Amino acid sequence: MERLLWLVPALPLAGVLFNGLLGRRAGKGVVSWVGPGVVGASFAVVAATFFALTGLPNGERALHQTVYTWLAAGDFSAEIGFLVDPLSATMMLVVTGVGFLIHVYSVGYMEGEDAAGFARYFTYLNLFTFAMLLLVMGDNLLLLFVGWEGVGLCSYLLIGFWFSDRDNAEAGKKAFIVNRIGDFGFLIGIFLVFWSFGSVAFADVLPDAAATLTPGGPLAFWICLFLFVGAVGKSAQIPLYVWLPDAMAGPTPVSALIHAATMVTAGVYMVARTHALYELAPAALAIVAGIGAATALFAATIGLVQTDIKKVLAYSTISQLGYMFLGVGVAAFTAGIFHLVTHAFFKALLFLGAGSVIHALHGEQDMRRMGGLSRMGMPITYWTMLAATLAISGIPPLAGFFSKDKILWKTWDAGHPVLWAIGFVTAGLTALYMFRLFYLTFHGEFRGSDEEAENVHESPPSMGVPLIVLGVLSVVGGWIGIPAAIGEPLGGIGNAFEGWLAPVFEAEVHGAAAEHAIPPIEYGLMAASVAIATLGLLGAWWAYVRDPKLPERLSLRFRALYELLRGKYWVDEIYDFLVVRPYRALSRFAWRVVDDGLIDGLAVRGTGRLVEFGSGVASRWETGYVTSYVLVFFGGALAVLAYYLLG
Amino acid sequence: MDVPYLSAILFLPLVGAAMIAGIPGDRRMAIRQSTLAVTTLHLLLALPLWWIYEPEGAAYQFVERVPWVEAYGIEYHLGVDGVSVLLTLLTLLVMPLAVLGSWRYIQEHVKEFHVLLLVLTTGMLGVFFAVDLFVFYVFWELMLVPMYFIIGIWGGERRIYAAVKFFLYTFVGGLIMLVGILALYFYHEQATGTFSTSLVDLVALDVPGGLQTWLFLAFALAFAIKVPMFPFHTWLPDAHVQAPAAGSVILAGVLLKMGTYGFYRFAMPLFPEATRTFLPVIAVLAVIGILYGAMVALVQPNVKKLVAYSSVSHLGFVMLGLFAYTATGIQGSVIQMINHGISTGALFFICGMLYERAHTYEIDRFGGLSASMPVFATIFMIVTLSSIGLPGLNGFVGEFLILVGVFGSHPWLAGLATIGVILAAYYMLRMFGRVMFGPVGEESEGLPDLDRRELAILVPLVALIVWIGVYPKPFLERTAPSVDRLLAEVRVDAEPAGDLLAGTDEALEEEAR
Amino acid sequence: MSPVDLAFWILAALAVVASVAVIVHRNPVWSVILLVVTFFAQAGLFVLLHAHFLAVIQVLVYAGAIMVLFLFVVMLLNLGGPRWFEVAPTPLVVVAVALGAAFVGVLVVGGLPQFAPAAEGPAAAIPRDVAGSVEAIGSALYTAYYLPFLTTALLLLVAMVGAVVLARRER
Amino acid sequence: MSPEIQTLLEAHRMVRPSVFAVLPALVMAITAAIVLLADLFELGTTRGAAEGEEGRNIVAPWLALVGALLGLGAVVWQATRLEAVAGSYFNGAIALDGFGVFLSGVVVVATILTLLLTIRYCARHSIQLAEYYHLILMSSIGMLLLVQGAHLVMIFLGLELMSVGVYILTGFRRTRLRSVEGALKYFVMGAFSTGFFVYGIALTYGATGSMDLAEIGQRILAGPPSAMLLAGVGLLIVGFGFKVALVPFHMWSPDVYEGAPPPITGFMATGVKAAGFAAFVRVLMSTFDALADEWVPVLWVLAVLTMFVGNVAAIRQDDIKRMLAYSSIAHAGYLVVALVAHNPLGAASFLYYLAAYTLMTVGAFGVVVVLSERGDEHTSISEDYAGLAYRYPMLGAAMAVFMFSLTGIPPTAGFVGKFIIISAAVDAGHAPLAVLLVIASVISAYYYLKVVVAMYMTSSERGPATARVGASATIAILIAVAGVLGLGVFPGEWIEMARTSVSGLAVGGGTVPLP
Amino acid sequence: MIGPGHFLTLSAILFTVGVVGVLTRKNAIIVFMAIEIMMNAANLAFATIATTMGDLAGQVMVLLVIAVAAAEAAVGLAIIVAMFRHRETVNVEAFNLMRG
Repeated sequence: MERLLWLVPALPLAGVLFNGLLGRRAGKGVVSWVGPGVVGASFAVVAATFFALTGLPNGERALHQTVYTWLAAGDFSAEIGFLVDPLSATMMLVVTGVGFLIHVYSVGYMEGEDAAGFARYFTYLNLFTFAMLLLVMGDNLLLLFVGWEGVGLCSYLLIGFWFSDRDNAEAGKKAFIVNRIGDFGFLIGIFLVFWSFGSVAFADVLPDAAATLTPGGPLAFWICLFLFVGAVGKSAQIPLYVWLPDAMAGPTPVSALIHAATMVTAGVYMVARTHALYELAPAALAIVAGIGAATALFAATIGLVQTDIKKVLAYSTISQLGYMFLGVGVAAFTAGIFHLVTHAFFKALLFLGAGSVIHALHGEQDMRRMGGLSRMGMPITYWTMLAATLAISGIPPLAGFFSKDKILWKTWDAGHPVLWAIGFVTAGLTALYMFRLFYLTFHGEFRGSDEEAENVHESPPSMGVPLIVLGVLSVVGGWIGIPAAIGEPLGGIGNAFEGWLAPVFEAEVHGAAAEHAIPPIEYGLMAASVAIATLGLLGAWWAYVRDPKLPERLSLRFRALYELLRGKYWVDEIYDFLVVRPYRALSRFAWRVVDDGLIDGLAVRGTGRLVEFGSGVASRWETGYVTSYVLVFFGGALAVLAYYLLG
Repeated sequence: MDVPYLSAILFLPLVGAAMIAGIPGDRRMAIRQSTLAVTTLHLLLALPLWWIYEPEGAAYQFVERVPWVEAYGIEYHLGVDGVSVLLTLLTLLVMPLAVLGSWRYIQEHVKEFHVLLLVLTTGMLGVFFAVDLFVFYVFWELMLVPMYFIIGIWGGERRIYAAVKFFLYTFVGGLIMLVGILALYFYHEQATGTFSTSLVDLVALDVPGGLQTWLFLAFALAFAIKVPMFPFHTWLPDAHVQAPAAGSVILAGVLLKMGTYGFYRFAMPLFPEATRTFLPVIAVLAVIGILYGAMVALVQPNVKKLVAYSSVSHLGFVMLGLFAYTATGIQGSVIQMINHGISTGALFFICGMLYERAHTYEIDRFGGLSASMPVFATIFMIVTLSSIGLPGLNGFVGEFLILVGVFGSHPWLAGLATIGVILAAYYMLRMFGRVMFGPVGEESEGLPDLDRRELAILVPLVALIVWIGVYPKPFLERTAPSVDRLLAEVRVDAEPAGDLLAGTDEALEEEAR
Repeated sequence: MSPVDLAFWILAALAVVASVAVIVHRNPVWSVILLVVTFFAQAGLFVLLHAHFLAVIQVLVYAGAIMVLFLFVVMLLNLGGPRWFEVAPTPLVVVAVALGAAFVGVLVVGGLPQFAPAAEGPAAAIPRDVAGSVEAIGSALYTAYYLPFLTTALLLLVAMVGAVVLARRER
Repeated sequence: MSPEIQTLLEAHRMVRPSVFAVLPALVMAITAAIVLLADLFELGTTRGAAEGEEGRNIVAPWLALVGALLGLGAVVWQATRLEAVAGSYFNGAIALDGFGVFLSGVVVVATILTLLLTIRYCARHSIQLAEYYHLILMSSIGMLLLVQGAHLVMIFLGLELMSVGVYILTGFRRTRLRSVEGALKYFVMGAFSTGFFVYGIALTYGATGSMDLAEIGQRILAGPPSAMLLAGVGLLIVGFGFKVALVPFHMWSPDVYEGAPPPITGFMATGVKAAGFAAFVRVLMSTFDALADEWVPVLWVLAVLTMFVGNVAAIRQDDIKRMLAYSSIAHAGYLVVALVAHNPLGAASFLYYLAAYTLMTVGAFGVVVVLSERGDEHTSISEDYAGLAYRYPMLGAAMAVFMFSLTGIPPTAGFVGKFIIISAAVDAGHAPLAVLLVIASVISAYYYLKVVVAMYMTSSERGPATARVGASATIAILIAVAGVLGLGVFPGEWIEMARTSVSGLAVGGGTVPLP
Repeated sequence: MIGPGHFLTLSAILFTVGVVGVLTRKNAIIVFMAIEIMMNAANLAFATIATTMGDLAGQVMVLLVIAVAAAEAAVGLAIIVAMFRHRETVNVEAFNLMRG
């Protein structure tokens, strides 16, 4: 199996080449098979790998393949090599599994494109899969970075897929550049790692971390902080989250795959992957947790008032990513990854469902022009959406409950009651805005035109099947990680997920030991979070089903707050004012004043003008009158003589 | 080696030029085809260098050494090291493409153009082959002339201004370097009693500090202008904007490398102490160049000018890497030289193709080209990404190695330079987006996609972009021993890896004390 | 004051006054005649220096030939003018005179009046009158200065040809 | 005959008169006489067709050319026998040495090229006269004597013979006001400077008691220089400075160059300047070698002034002759740098550069002459030279070569020349002067490029009509191009020749080994 | 006692008079005359030095300078005639077609 690891990324890459070079000529039919097919095949290999891995004794579950030495110059060396351990295997399963479903879904969703666009779409999507696999499989930080940038590129390309609309292209560009700001930190982190360890390979760095770095020392702190800057960019945390809502300009399956299920979680993966470093830098971990919690709450509040269905989901994603960082930030890496997985299921589903709705409404995304779709013949969409909404809201026994609850519990357990409180409030808000979305979309009166109403239809099977699969996963996906607090009373259902990842996070601070004694408070907290989720659910029902005028009244009542949220705290505007405009002004200054004015104008052309001026002077002396020539001559002669006789 | 291989490579274009000069001027197609044949043949002639050059072998290989001006101890002394081999091959690859790129662009004085192109080739190769400083200088100036004509005759509206500016700028630096060469030469005579302008002899000298400073400055000025380093760069935008496509390509692809190559091959080994003295200055200027070039590029309304300023930024990386004084950084620089030649060369070809279609370089007059030119869009995208430094493409390899290398010795500068990576994405993607995306612009209605000739130009470049990005090993391998040799010559022990503090500025300062 | 001294002062004064007059007179004819006076004075000075042959040549060639040529041209071109001296202190004149005074001053300060011969020539032992004779000069001119003397011939030929070419009537 | 006269005759006995020593001059003098006599007997003359039109002499040019070629032959002959015959002749009036022979060669080549260039020009402008060629030959003789002169009397006469001839040649197109104006200015300034020169000789003579260069050289070793000697040297510098047009004694040259017929301008810029410099160098570097500390600073200043004023003023010139006039002023400055270096290398570089300069300048004027053969003179760079390279591709290319050579771009003679001059300056410890030279060169590049720009990068409807270039001019320009490139690509032999040529000259102690 | 110093000083004065003449006068003929004065002054110096040191070279030089002066006078006057034919004047300031 180890020798075949390369196949995992190579299959999607083959798809890229085929779709990119021949796709347009091959036609949509072929592409619609090849595109998803390669990812499916890749999934199959991943599955085989997974089983190969499970076949190994716990603790030795790691496969490694070095393909070739990529960069070797001076002391620096980096290889193209793949490392599959339980953590990467989990990620690979998500990437190829969810990825495959979304590929399939896309076949239906993108059917309106012409052959060229269709091929282009699948080229990008395959390329994304390839890059994402590199990211999760890379055996060194640099290769991780390669995948990191690669997925960023695909994100750029796919957000701007419908490039003839200037806004889409701009959104893509924004995503790329904001990500680059994060990458700056990531790169510095890599440099620090290299100059500290002399290597960037995980196999060299992670086991040596404790020996090389002083625990709690500045170097460990800075390494982790810079790496986290990269994660902040990629995973859309404060303050670099601004690109993600705009990224909704891309086709909806793209939002599902890239901006919900996989790419944006890369930051979480990266922190988990380098947990050995983070454990040496508690201060950095605290920052991670703080940022995560803050982002979770912050994004959730914005999500409350958005009217664009995808924007709500986008803010929801940001918020959920915040949860994950909260989890890894309190060193509950397993919990973070667990939430990552369940989130991939239900958030992908939410997006796909939203896509289905949008598809049915021919591109309409404004929830104020939806409503009552539950009665208009979209059963699959409706039911799967409901499952996903319940899951994300943390209603047991759906997937979201287990993972979210685990994070909250670990936060509490790690001694961060404030962070727990933030997470707790956010859980309520999550239920509120998600059900707001759900009710606005599927319940109440249809608020679109009659013409639209007549055309509402259920999506084709290529879209429906992935919805169903994901729906099922949203429901049962959480059961792989049932906490001991529930599992044990139910007859000793073990936490399969935790056990699976244990070899990776063996050094996890709150290890298995804590699990043995189940503190009663865990149940209390669990109940509280279920309660607040239910409260949110009911609140949404009250405001959007029972008394639809309530939101308007509230918005008038708390006008300032409402405007603040509607305006998304005006963060984009503030950035524009504080960063973008000054930078552009400075650039223009550098060009016009420094370059044109000082360097070229004063120094370069000024010298030229000086010489020309001198030329004029010399020329004026040459009067044409021989008398003046004689005078100059005599003056010169006199000067020479005076030098000799007087000097 | 008994066969004067390098001489054959060096003078083949002159023979070709003489042949082409014999074709009647109105037989344009024949002239183009013959030049293409000559340049391709030339590439094939030199291609074996890739294999028969032995990286681990002698410092200079294929050496030819014949007395030239005996009275002065000047020799016709040629030889190549790993870096020259790569730059030579880059040059020879660019030339046939430049001919192809001029197929339609050049319609007037076709014969003169192609003759000059070939003469230019000889000038450029001479610079890369020269081991004797006099020979180096001769070729350094020689290549100025054809380039001056290429800009001045076939350039845009303000071509004369640009051509003269280009000429004067380079000429100033060159002449001051000449004085430096002579001072070094006489110092060698004083120290050893013999006259020589050979690099091999001069490197062996131990030039005293004060003199070294002045000489280094004389050399550095010439090279800094050519690179061009901030603040000696203002000739570049003018020259690039006005030059015809092929001219810009060669300018960016090869000529600018001569500055950095000059530092690598001459200034640094000849004046190791002065190099170290000025290291902070040059490194800081390089970083300023990186950031400043990126900033100014952002607000350019003209595609070519934007690319020109991006060159300032990219060459800043090369300089920074050279002055990292670590094997990693210098290797990165070397790769980055090649990369910049390929990527920026390709960008200028692309600018030329845009111009051939729309007759403008103004960014705002384009828009939405992706729709009508999908193949073009793909290639343009790849080249843009290469220029941004996306991993997997060539630009990343160079930039990353440079930054890693520099980080060891100057963490703060490396950090600042890394910001350049962000800025590059900003200006390149902004330009790309405006030209290729959005609603169809006024000049962009229904423009045809690439034809075969244009594909033939761009595909090899794209292939190289990917090759170096994915598998740079062959390139790195060929230059590593040369770079190590340079480091040995400049007598700086490579900083032990993993010792972070040893490489910080404070440590260097302490060492200076 | 010996007669020789007296003669020197008279001739020197005459030479200076006449030459100044040459350049300040407005009428070219008068200038030519005053120049002849200068040359005569100089011939007299040659006599004082025992350079008899030079004195004769001075009168013959300069006063006799060159000045006639000048006068001829003045007449030919009918260059009349007022018969008076005119010294207008224009800036140019002031500057010129100042520079001229500086020139003389520099030379005088530089030690011209303190001249003493640095070496003795071959004629040092010979009476000065003999050394200034035509035989003496001939003995040098046709031997040691043979080539320069021949060159003079070429020079005069060139001058002749040139004068002819330039002054010939236009076609 | 009195015994006193006998004594004098003894003292002035003729020493080493030799036809061989002056053979080139002699051959050309005889030819000059033949040219004049042939015209007298109406050999080859044709009368003007119409009343009042001047006749022409179609034999004179070729006679003169043969004479000059014979002169060249004589120079070569001298060169080949140099080792056996080197020494001073005619009581020290002239010296036969490598330096003189090398520069004789330069002068004669300049003469030959001028003759080749001028033939068609004269025919087209109705000055195909025997006198014209006679005067060229005579000036050339003056130059040869100047180059070889080892006695101030001889130098003075050579200078005058050369100058008087050139005064007349300048005004030779006497129906053209500019020509006459040029002659007037040249003459007034020339005669004026001759006064200073003669006075300088007088002072030198007074201070040292001799006018023989070798003797002077001996006598100044006796002690510190007297004020009179210094004044004499100063005035000699002024006199020579005028002939070779050093700032501030240069004022005549732009006007005169512009006014003179183009072939004569070329002749002035090369032959006259070379010969003037030859004597200048011989006097300063050889005779007044011991006084180097005195004259080096003065020449340093003059060099800088000359380079900068010449180059700076040239920038705004549109008349190519005027531009080349300023350019030749600037080049005189470069040559003075070689003098300032005051070492054997400097002397050698001086010779090499003079040869290179002569070739490229004569070539450039060749192109000017070709264009001014018809009708008007056509000397405006911006109009007459616009697009020239496309009307006359070969002429344009040649002009470009000359311009690049004047700028000092490899692989031309101008580059190598500048290289070795700079090397001499650096070697002599005058690195700042070398840098100033370099800066001046950069300024010069601007206006040389202007010509190239006009020829290649602009176009104009005006300008001279395209016509065939005459064979003789073609040959001359080709020789110049070949020379400029030949000296540039294979400079070794020539530098070697220059080096051995100066070995006879006692320069800078004469013992410093050459590279 | 009158010595060579007196003669030389006189020559310097005469030379300067000539120089001032050239500097101040516009009439070409007068300018030429002033130049003749300069030449003569030099001649006086030569003769003085020759006599004082008992050398013939100076005297020979005087002769040759006179010859040169004659030649120059001839050429110069011919030029004046030629220029007069163009402009009907001998004022040197009337000729400044070429300048700059």
